[in-house]
Amino acid sequence: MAVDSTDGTLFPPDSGAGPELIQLLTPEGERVEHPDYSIDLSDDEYLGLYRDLVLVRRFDAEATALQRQGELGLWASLLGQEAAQIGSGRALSPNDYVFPTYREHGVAWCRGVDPLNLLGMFRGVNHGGWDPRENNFQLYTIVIGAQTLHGVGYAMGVQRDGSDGAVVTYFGDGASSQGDVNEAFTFAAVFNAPVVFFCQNNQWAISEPTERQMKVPLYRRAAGFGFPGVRVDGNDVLACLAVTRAALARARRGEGPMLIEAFTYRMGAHTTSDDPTRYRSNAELEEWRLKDPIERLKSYLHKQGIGTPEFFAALEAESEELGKRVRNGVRTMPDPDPVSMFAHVYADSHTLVDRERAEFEAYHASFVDAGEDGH
Amino acid sequence: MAVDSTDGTLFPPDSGAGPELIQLLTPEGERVEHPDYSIDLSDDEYLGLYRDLVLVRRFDAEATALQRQGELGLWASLLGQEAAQIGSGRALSPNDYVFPTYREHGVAWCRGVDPLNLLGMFRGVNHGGWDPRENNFQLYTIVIGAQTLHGVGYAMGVQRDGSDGAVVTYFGDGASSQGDVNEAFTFAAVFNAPVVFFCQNNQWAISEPTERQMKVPLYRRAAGFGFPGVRVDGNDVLACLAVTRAALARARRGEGPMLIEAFTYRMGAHTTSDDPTRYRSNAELEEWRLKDPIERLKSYLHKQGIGTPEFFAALEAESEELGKRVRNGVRTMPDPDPVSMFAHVYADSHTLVDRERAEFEAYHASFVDAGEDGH
Amino acid sequence: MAPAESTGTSRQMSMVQALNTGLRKSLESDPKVLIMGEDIGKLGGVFRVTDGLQKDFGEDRVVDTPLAESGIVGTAIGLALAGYRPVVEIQFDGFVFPAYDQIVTQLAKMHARSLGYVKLPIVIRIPFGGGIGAVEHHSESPEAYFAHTAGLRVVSCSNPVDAYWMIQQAIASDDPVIFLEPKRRYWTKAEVDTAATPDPLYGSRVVRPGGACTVVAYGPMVATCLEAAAAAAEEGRELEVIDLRSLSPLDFDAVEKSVKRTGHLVVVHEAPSFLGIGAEVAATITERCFYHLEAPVLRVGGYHTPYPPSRVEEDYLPDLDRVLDAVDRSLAW
Amino acid sequence: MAPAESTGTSRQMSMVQALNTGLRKSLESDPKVLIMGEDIGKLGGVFRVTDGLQKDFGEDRVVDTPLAESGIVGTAIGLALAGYRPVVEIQFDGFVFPAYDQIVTQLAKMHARSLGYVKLPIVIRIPFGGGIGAVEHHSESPEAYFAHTAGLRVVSCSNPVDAYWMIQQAIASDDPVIFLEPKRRYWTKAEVDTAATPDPLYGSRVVRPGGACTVVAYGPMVATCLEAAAAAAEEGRELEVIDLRSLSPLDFDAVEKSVKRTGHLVVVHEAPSFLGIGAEVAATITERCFYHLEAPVLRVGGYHTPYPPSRVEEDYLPDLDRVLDAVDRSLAW
Ligand SMILES: Cc1ncc(C[n+]2csc(CCOP(=O)(O)OP(=O)(O)O)c2C)c(N)n1
Ligand SMILES: Cc1ncc(C[n+]2csc(CCOP(=O)(O)OP(=O)(O)O)c2C)c(N)n1
Ligand SMILES: [Mg+2]
Ligand SMILES: [Mg+2]
Repeated sequence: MAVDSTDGTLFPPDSGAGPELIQLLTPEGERVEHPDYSIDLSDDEYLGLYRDLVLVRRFDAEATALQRQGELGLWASLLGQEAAQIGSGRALSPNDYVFPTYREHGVAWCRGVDPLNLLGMFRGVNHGGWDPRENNFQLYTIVIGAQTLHGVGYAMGVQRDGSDGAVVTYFGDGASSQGDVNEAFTFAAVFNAPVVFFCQNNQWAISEPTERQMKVPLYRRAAGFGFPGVRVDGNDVLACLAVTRAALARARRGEGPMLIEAFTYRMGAHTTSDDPTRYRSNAELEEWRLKDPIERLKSYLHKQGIGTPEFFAALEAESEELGKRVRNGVRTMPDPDPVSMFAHVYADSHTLVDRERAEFEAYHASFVDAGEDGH
Repeated sequence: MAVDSTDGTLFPPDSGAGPELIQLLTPEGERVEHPDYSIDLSDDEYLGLYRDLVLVRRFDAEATALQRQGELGLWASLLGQEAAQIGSGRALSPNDYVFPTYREHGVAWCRGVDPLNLLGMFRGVNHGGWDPRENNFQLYTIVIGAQTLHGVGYAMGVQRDGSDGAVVTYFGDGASSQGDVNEAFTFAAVFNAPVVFFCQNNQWAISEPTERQMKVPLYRRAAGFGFPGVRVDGNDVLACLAVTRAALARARRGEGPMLIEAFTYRMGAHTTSDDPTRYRSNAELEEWRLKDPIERLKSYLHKQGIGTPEFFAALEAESEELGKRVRNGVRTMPDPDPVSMFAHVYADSHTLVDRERAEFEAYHASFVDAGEDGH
Repeated sequence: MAPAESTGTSRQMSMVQALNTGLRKSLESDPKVLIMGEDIGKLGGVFRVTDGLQKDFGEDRVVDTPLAESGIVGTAIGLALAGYRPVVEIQFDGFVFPAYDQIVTQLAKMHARSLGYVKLPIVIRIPFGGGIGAVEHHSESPEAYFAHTAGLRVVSCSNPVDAYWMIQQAIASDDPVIFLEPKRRYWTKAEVDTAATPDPLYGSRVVRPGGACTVVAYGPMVATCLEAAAAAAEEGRELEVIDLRSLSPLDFDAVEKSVKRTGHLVVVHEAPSFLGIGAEVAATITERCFYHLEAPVLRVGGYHTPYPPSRVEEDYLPDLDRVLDAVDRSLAW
Repeated sequence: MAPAESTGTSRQMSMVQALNTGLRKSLESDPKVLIMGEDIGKLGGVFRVTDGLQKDFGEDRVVDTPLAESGIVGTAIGLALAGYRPVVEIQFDGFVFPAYDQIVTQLAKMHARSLGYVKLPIVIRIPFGGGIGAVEHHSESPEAYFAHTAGLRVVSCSNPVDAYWMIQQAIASDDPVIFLEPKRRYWTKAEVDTAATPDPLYGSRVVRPGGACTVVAYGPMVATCLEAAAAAAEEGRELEVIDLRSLSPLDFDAVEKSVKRTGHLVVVHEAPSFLGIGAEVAATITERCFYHLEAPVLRVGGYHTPYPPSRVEEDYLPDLDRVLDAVDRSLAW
């Protein structure tokens, strides 16, 4: 018996199925209402969300395949989390700013970040390297939780500018244990910062289930820091959209931060380096497969007769096209010039870097001179 | 207007006077009952607590005086927090283990730590230097919040040993903002560790009021981590005793951690280096003076006729005696041998330290040889 | 820099006052400059470096933060992303470590990570070093931890004039700067001419010329080395004292030039010698001056121990005698 | 150590297997030994170093922790105070920094703070270094940050035999040990004789004798230097390769002895050269061997840049050619 059960009751895994779970679309594709969060979308908007979900999943599958083919060193799949990302991502206004982890490909998509930009770091040609200001989408952050503080700081800047932007910072269930995330809660609360904390509780932090990170559902933690927290069905794109919209509106009104726990599931491996069969059951996976975010919206669309066959065919083609573009883009992505590693260490010149670069160049030139390759 | 009030309502300072405040002895010295926390003490026990409070305050005043006289480099006074420390400290059993900050002189007293031991670091002859195992009282920790994790780890050890000990780890209102303290909450909750988090909310972290650290009362934070939190009148020694006893009993029963927020006030400067007139009002001080922890118990004793004139006279004498012992002890406390700085860097020998020590000794010997002093 | 004369633009300042005046000037000249830290508002910081600034610039620009160093640096990074130029105060050297992850993995690397798109013009001020009789964690010299980290710049002022200019230059820098303030020299006074033209931030300065032996120091040890040089001069030995001022980048060219003349080098700092700045100076200068050195580069530094209790700190800290002893050993090699 | 023969007590092991076997032995022989970290239980760690240990020793002794490095090290300190001997796994080099405060201000200082009353026999295992094609933060060499810190011991194994013994010795040590595992050598195999007598933990080892030039390395670079030595031998130059094994303390005596014979020294590591271990080796050895060195100590190391994207890491990492280039320069000085 594990020591963490000395009280005789290992606290049970969190099924997510409480009344607190905000849902607008059931796994069966039924629209339901929620007293606090409602949404009214046009057919085109429904189709827009569907398109996002499908394309993002396609992009993700393509990236996974590219990793298997050796074109990427690593890939962190968002499979299963499309609704949480598209729902929250589509709630954003252009002025808003996003602080992602390394898995927010769907949010990046909503921000208009070129999918190929995301792949650079996974291919190993850079560590990110896009201009965050272009789409108000910060670089991926790998150190767990670090970006939540950046998000709060950015939101403090927004306050000072008096602008109407707000911030969404993403993090995972595992990240909730990090000191940084909890410091971010404190700073956001104390400074009343216009920031939305969006946690994708995908039930796993690599091999560790959420019970290793928290004893009670995460959304409840917010209250103890002095701001609201809610749990939303993270596989329900409508609910994610509605709740994030509400949280952003609240932030814009100057009412401060809010925590959204999107209850979802990581259907794939943690990354392509991971082997989830070592630590989780197929049964669990099957259970979650029934809650698939795309299937439920598709089923709703079908039931409601939204979307023409042409729409779905065009989407299929667009999806193929995207896959091809990503494939080609990755395969032709050039390796960086080695000397570029010295280029951006500092904004201004730094004598040590300058000297080392010069030595590096001289050294490599010596091989060229000698007609041989240094490696 | 400060940015942290963009919502138009700077959240008001926390007066502490809510129904959640657990109190058994009013500032006027009236015994009141509390549905969840009751206590039944003999006259001797009442007098014992009174004696503790008086002696600890005396010790503290002596240390402040010694600092002014240049005998100590610094002193961190507990003035005003005696009840929180004696109440919680007297709830402990010998097997329990304490993880203090730098201000827990009253708790140290309850553990039987020689007051002179506490003064070494403030005099600058050591950084602590007592054996924590002697009284199950860990060394003072200066880095804010760090000790809370040590406390949780120790409690995890107690679990593994199957012993009946529990842990109390102290920290301040300011410390609640540190990542470490929140990580300690997570570890304690997840591992169901037998640890009591005892926060002395003395309203100030040096010059920063609690509104800089939290938006809602701290005791509420515990619920978000999955364990109970309560707020107790920190100037009420009976309530502090009762609540800490209950929390320890709970921990011993294997029911996991608990957070106690003792609502109290730092009557003195942060340390002797501080000048509180720069940041807080006399009015606030006067208000809290009316809630003095010793006066209220004294008034209760008088009303109840507990304690003979001889008892109070003897206590007065004991207090004088303690003062004298501390004074003499500090004044005769020897400076360390300089070479001792090399003595305990490692448990086993380390060639670099050995070499530097040898060089140090040779260097100093050269001055002796030359008949002059190195400094 | 030409010695300041007591003119209308010149006045006596302690290093604390010089820093305060420099911060004030930066706050005045750039509305994006912010100051953040613990107790820097009403209290003016535990050393009063920010005294009066919150009163004059408001709580939005001089921000008392929650007690969480990682949070301070992390939110400063966010503010910088939003176009601000935060100046962070860490209360004491020993309390920078909770922020170490944000400093090393985020602050230092963001510019490279973003291929230059993101600049983080953040200054982290740290009162550092010993000699003030303080308790544990209040007397440390963590500079090597930062200087070893690519992406950070590290500087230290040794006198009020530099303090005044260097803090403003650091704030104007588009790179993150670790700004180390020698707390035991906070109360040293000097004439500061606010109309003078400052030396570049990242260069060293010969603070006393001499031909017998080069002595290199920075921050608190510059004054100690100058005292040692004065004592040596009485014995007829002219030491050349160089104040490094910047540790990353480190002005090796100037040290090399001096050593090529003197043939002797002693490096002095409070931080432990093992893997301290002195090790790097010794390694690089030996490589550059191999045939000029008449003795190995000698180091005078702290020991491989935690900073000791204050009652023995005088025995830990390099002092005039230890500097002269090293010079003697070098000359006698 | 005498070369292991393939006997009953001897078998082929990768470094991962050797570490796993060593950890298992420590868990078996001392009930107070615990292992803590992220994903070390069912998963067996991302490199499988702890594979199967939770199954055999239970969740109380092989503990999957919350995702919080400061929490892991902080609670390990508490467990050590309660008499346990925790072995902490940090998942990758770049993720040790959230724990840096606990390591530097608590773990390293507790023994001195308590005047020796408190011992913290904690091992912090860190897979370190590059060469595996990983993303950011997964290829760093943070050893100087730890070696500069008094109170910590720092060691690194370079081969399965050392891995097997050194992890057990580190666990048996009463001081905190930072245990650096060269992740790119995890899958290198060697014959490990579990009945042999191990070398002392804190000593270096001459892994290839030679008279022309001393080459010092540790961890991942030992294999690289051995390759370089083999190549040099073909050209008739015998390099003496020393595996430092321990960085704190550092076995200067052995290096000194070698350099006094060869007159030449090259130090190789992946970590940035500036303020890296090589700087300290150069400074100390130059002081000790001033009249023996025929060239300055040369350093081959990483650059003063963040660890670069994996597609160019081969250009960042010291390799055979760079080692030989430095040897050539030394010999031609
Ligand atoms: C500080 C830090 N420690 C460890 C890691 C290694 N790591 C990468 S992802 C991960 C799990 C994260 O889990 P979670 O926060 O739930 O996000 P998810 O991957 O499930 O999206 C870990 C431990 C890291 N990146 N940063
Ligand atoms: C990590 C860290 N940062 C800063 C400090 C400097 N410091 C010492 S005490 C203190 C305030 C602590 O306030 P609180 O936690 O409320 O405890 P109190 O002093 O009121 O008892 C500060 C900022 C420190 N000791 N450690
Ligand atoms: Mg997760
Ligand atoms: Mg306080």
